[in-house]
Amino acid sequence: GFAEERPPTKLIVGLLPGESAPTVMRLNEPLRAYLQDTLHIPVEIVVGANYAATSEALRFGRIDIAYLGPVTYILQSKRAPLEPFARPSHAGVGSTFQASIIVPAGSAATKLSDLRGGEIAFGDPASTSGTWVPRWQLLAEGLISGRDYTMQVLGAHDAVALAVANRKVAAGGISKPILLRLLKEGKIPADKVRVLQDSPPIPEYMWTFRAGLDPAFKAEIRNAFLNLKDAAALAVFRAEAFVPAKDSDVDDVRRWVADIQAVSQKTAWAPK
Amino acid sequence: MNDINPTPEFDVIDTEWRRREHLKYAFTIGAALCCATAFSFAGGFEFSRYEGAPSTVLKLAADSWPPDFSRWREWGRPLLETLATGVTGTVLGAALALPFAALAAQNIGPSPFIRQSVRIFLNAIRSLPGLIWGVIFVAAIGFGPLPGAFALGVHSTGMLGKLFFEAMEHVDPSPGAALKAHGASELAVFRFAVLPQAVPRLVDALIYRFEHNLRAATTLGVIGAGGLGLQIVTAFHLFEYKEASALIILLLIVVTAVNLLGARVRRRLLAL
Amino acid sequence: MNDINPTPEFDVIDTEWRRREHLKYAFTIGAALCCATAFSFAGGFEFSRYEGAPSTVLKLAADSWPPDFSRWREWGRPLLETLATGVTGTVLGAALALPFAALAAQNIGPSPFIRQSVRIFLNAIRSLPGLIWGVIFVAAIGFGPLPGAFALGVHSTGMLGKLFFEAMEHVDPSPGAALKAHGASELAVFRFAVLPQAVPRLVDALIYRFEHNLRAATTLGVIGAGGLGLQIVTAFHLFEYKEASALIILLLIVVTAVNLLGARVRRRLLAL
Amino acid sequence: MTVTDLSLERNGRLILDKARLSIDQGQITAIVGPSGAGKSSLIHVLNGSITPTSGVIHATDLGPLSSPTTWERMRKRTGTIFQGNALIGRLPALDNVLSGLVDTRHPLSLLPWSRVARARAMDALRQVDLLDRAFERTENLSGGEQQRVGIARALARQPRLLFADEPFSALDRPLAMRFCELFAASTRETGRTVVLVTHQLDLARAFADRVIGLRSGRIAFDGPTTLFDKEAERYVFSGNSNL
Amino acid sequence: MTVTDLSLERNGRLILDKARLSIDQGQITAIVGPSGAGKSSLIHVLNGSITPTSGVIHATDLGPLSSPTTWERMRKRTGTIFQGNALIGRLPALDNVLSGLVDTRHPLSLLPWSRVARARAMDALRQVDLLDRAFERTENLSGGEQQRVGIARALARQPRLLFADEPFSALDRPLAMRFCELFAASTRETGRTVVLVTHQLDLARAFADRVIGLRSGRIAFDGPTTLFDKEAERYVFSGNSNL
Ligand SMILES: Nc1ncnc2c1ncn2[C@@H]1O[C@H](COP(=O)(O)OP(=O)(O)OP(=O)(O)O)[C@@H](O)[C@H]1O
Ligand SMILES: Nc1ncnc2c1ncn2[C@@H]1O[C@H](COP(=O)(O)OP(=O)(O)OP(=O)(O)O)[C@@H](O)[C@H]1O
Ligand SMILES: [Mg+2]
Ligand SMILES: [Mg+2]
Repeated sequence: GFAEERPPTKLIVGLLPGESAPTVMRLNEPLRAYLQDTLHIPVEIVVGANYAATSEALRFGRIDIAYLGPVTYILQSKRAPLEPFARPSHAGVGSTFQASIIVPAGSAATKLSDLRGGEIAFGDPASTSGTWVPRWQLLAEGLISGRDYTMQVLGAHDAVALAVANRKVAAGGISKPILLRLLKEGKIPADKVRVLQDSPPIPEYMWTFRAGLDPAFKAEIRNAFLNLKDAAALAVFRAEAFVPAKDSDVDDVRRWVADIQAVSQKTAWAPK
Repeated sequence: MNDINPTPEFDVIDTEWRRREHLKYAFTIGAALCCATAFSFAGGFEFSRYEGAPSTVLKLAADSWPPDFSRWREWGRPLLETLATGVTGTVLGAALALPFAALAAQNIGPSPFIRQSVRIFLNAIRSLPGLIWGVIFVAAIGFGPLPGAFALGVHSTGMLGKLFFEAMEHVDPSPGAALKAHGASELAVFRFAVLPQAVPRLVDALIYRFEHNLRAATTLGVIGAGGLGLQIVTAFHLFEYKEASALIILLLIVVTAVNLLGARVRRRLLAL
Repeated sequence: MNDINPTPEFDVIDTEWRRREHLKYAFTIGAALCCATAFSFAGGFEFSRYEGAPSTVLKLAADSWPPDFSRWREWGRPLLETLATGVTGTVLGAALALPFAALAAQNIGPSPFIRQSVRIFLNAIRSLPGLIWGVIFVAAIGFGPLPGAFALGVHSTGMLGKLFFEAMEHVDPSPGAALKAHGASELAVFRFAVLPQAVPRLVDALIYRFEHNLRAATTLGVIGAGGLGLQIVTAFHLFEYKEASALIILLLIVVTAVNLLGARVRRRLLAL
Repeated sequence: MTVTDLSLERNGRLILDKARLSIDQGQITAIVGPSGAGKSSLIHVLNGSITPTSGVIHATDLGPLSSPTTWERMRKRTGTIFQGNALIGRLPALDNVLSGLVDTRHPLSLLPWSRVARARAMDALRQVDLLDRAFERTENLSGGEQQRVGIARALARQPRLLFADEPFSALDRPLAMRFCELFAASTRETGRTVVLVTHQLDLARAFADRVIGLRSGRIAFDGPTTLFDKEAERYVFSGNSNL
Repeated sequence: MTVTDLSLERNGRLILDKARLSIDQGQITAIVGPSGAGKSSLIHVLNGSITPTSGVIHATDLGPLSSPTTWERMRKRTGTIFQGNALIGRLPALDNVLSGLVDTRHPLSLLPWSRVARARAMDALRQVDLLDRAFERTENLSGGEQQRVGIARALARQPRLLFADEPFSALDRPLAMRFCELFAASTRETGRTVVLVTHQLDLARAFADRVIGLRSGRIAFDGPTTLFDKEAERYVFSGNSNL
């Protein structure tokens, strides 16, 4: 029961780190300052590296808005009336990003079906681009986890990239933006990994309200995001702008998840 | 008591007694203040934060009830993996910890320099989080229970080393002194006086650590070491609390069994 | 020795002695076999896996050298948070653990039923991984050091409860029996005979756990509890090994300082 | 205090075998017997540290000691000097003596020991010549000094009934004599009952009113000291109880 | 064995003060003195458990005991019975006795104790009448029985030099006599040197060849037993050393 209707005196924003937490806070300082100026209340950013912690905090009202990945949102919105309201839009591709299935540079595989019988590494079990979308890509080629390949859950994108680069696995699923960043920064030598297949466009992460926020206040926040022009604030999200988001934006992902669940009841994780 | 004739000596002793008593109170108050400062720095005195906390915990508990054992058939192998990881890690750790502890204990170690070096070494390997040891070993020898076992082994060396040398330092020195007076070498004193006295505590520490390692697989599961831990974290990250609670109950049963078995081994075999 | 005339009794005792010796050897061999089985199940005997392992570890070590302290200015607050979390968590845990331990110890507890119940309760709160406690408290009271402190507190209760009751069980029973013969209640025996004897070990366990909690922030950092742990894990995930190693050295220094301080407190204050 | 048909078994060993004895109030009763005869076990049964396998202990004014409450009242008035001292080595001598007064304070009280308790403890330490070592860690004291701390702990209680299990084994002769005289004076003056286990038969003969001889867990002699002659002694100590 | 100007300080207390004494080979030397005089400390210095603050210990055939090697050779031939027993309570009596022979085996050997060691330990246990309790946990034994295990551990070494620190304090008279006779026999037959600390002056008078009286860390008497008369005794024990 979050029937609280009075406007809060403070906005708490939950983020997941792509950098170390203080860096995330520092990078997002323009966004925080902008929100504080626009909303005329104090704004605080908290960073949790764990999907479960952030989304549970949102569900129980310990944070007011959070930036959630599609799968996290889908799972959590079954249990709490969350409301997505904005997502970043990128130059050229719109409001989407991609996952990739990568193989060691020397791998003989040329198509996904060549991975049959091998070990494939994935990131966090709740990660959209690190686990669910790559699994769906494989499924689309008829490869089912546990039957046609062995799932190795490594918990993080970087671990997947490292495992593939060191030829510890036949392939790995990873978020494409993260892969590109790792390559650009030289964290993973470019000659060690090769992209086997990119995924179809995935709906972007969504800014999501917790349940029970005052509607007028929600409108203020939504407008603040949609009208955000500050280049520094947007750059952190590699975005041109924030565009409106709604629940049905992630229907594609819902379908993919359902597809995986349909075939994987026995052979791998099957959420009910 | 009217039957006691105080002598002037009594006053001297009573003054000293009160001085010591005051010292104790002062220390207690000082320590309490330290704790209160830490608590307040952590935000523990912002009582508004506790609002809704009990209901949240209850809600989460309700979400986890009843535990869902429907997939128990799939837990056999992870359970075995966890046991194998735990046993191997603990045995490796104990085997390495014993000589280090002997070098680090004040009452047996060969020299203060070696003692301090070994202690710092033990501190150092403890300072690397188990998770990072896990990543290192996954990188070095690939996935599965083995890197987990090694990570636990190294980390356990640091921990058990400390627990062991403390247990050794606490033994009654007189039997050791007796052996020494009878021409026993340092090593013989260690084996025939310190070790036999310390053994019940060493076994306690070992069981404690074994139990810890069984549960630590929870953290390590995520980095590709598998076992029950991965199951728990996955269930938790996907908000399958009913299944997570079933897994935790399974873990509790295993842990309790280990403790009972340990107690029995101690009673039976060490009583010999 | 030609100076000893064996009596028939010697043979009886020698036979019994050999029986006990054989039992010990048999137990040792049995235990060794168990360990070998576990090791082999974990894949430890697949020697091909160790190929390249040393070079990988060396490579990782080289990547971490020299430690990069350039961002030390940003570590002040996380360090303080870690200390506050660690102190609070440990104190909470110890305060709760002490009464539970008194109920669980064989030589003081009021009844076997209560003893066993308390032990199972302690096992149960230990069985929930620290990470999950973290998520629960984040959901209950929001982000920051406080949920971390509570998570550590609850988990420490389980751990310290066990260490404490073992320390209490190991004290010399005779001073307690003396008090009891002098009309002291169970509680008085606990306070005036068991506790004073156990105190050095309780302090050991406390320092051990404090140190553990300082490092456990590593795990808890992930759920947004802040502190050095989050810094280390994110630095590690971002392949900033040089920074990670600097942070670990910082942690090592803190841990060593805590141990030295603890040793001094023990020597000085407990010698009173 | 009378005891009927007391038997005690520990770890399958019969240690006391239907012992029947009585202890007279205001007197010194010496318990003697070979090593391992069961003297310490008897003391432990009498002061309530061990529950006997069978048999009843009857206190003169409390009746049979069967319920916890009667035991509690009994314990209030007894003090025991333990063989092996049963002290806490890391605590100062004074704290060990104070711990003998623990039944006078609430176990959870955070207040320091009362003035009265302190005075009593210091007085007891003075009686055993250790007042100047009051703050020494007990484990740093010599064997005889530790034994005297154990004596002081019992004396501080000013008990009406004093069990002393080999209280002088590590003391020199003059000290032992002094304590014997102290015990004798307290029985005369305050009517204290003393049960003294000792291997020093000459002390027993000189100070005890009554001698009980134990042999392999059985009462082998029970009578006034005057009747405990060389022959009785030989009988009690004939053959080691273990063989 | 001669000792010159031996001083010992512990925790800021002067415990032995320029003690100068000699111990004759093949004889029984009794060390007597009030409780806390420093007798145990002297034994610990003589057997090398404590390093004295100053002073030199000179063994008849090894010269001054200054280097670790001379100490090692010295320790090989000595056995000590400790006041307080210094046993490991959770181990069986036999194991505690065997531990006296630990210098006969390699500390890392995984082999069981040799036949010879076992025979020696059993023989020692037999001498103290505890062979039937060989597998009893030592802490379950009575005070006197534990003391006898301590005696057995020293006897099993068949030492040429035996230090005995109040070895009979918890034993009954017949047993104490027996051990005294055993000691006397071994000095006669094998030339064993015995240093006996005891509060039982009659035993010292009956069996010792020489008496050393300690008082507050100083040698107050040193001479043949015949010269240790009542007056010498009074002098050594006059006034408690602590006061
Ligand atoms: N570690 C120590 N620190 C301080 N004082 C000590 C220490 N060890 C012994 N003493 C003191 O030194 C003195 C001599 O001790 P020692 O044990 O040698 O006496 P002793 O002659 O054997 O007495 P007893 O007959 O009572 O056994 C005692 O007063 C004792 O309190
Ligand atoms: N817990 C126990 N388990 C088995 N046997 C025990 C236990 N406690 C005591 N005994 C045995 O009971 C017998 C009597 O012990 P007790 O301590 O009463 O003897 P004691 O007469 O006081 O002897 P001492 O003069 O040597 O102190 C001894 O043989 C002893 O070994
Ligand atoms: Mg006894
Ligand atoms: Mg002594």
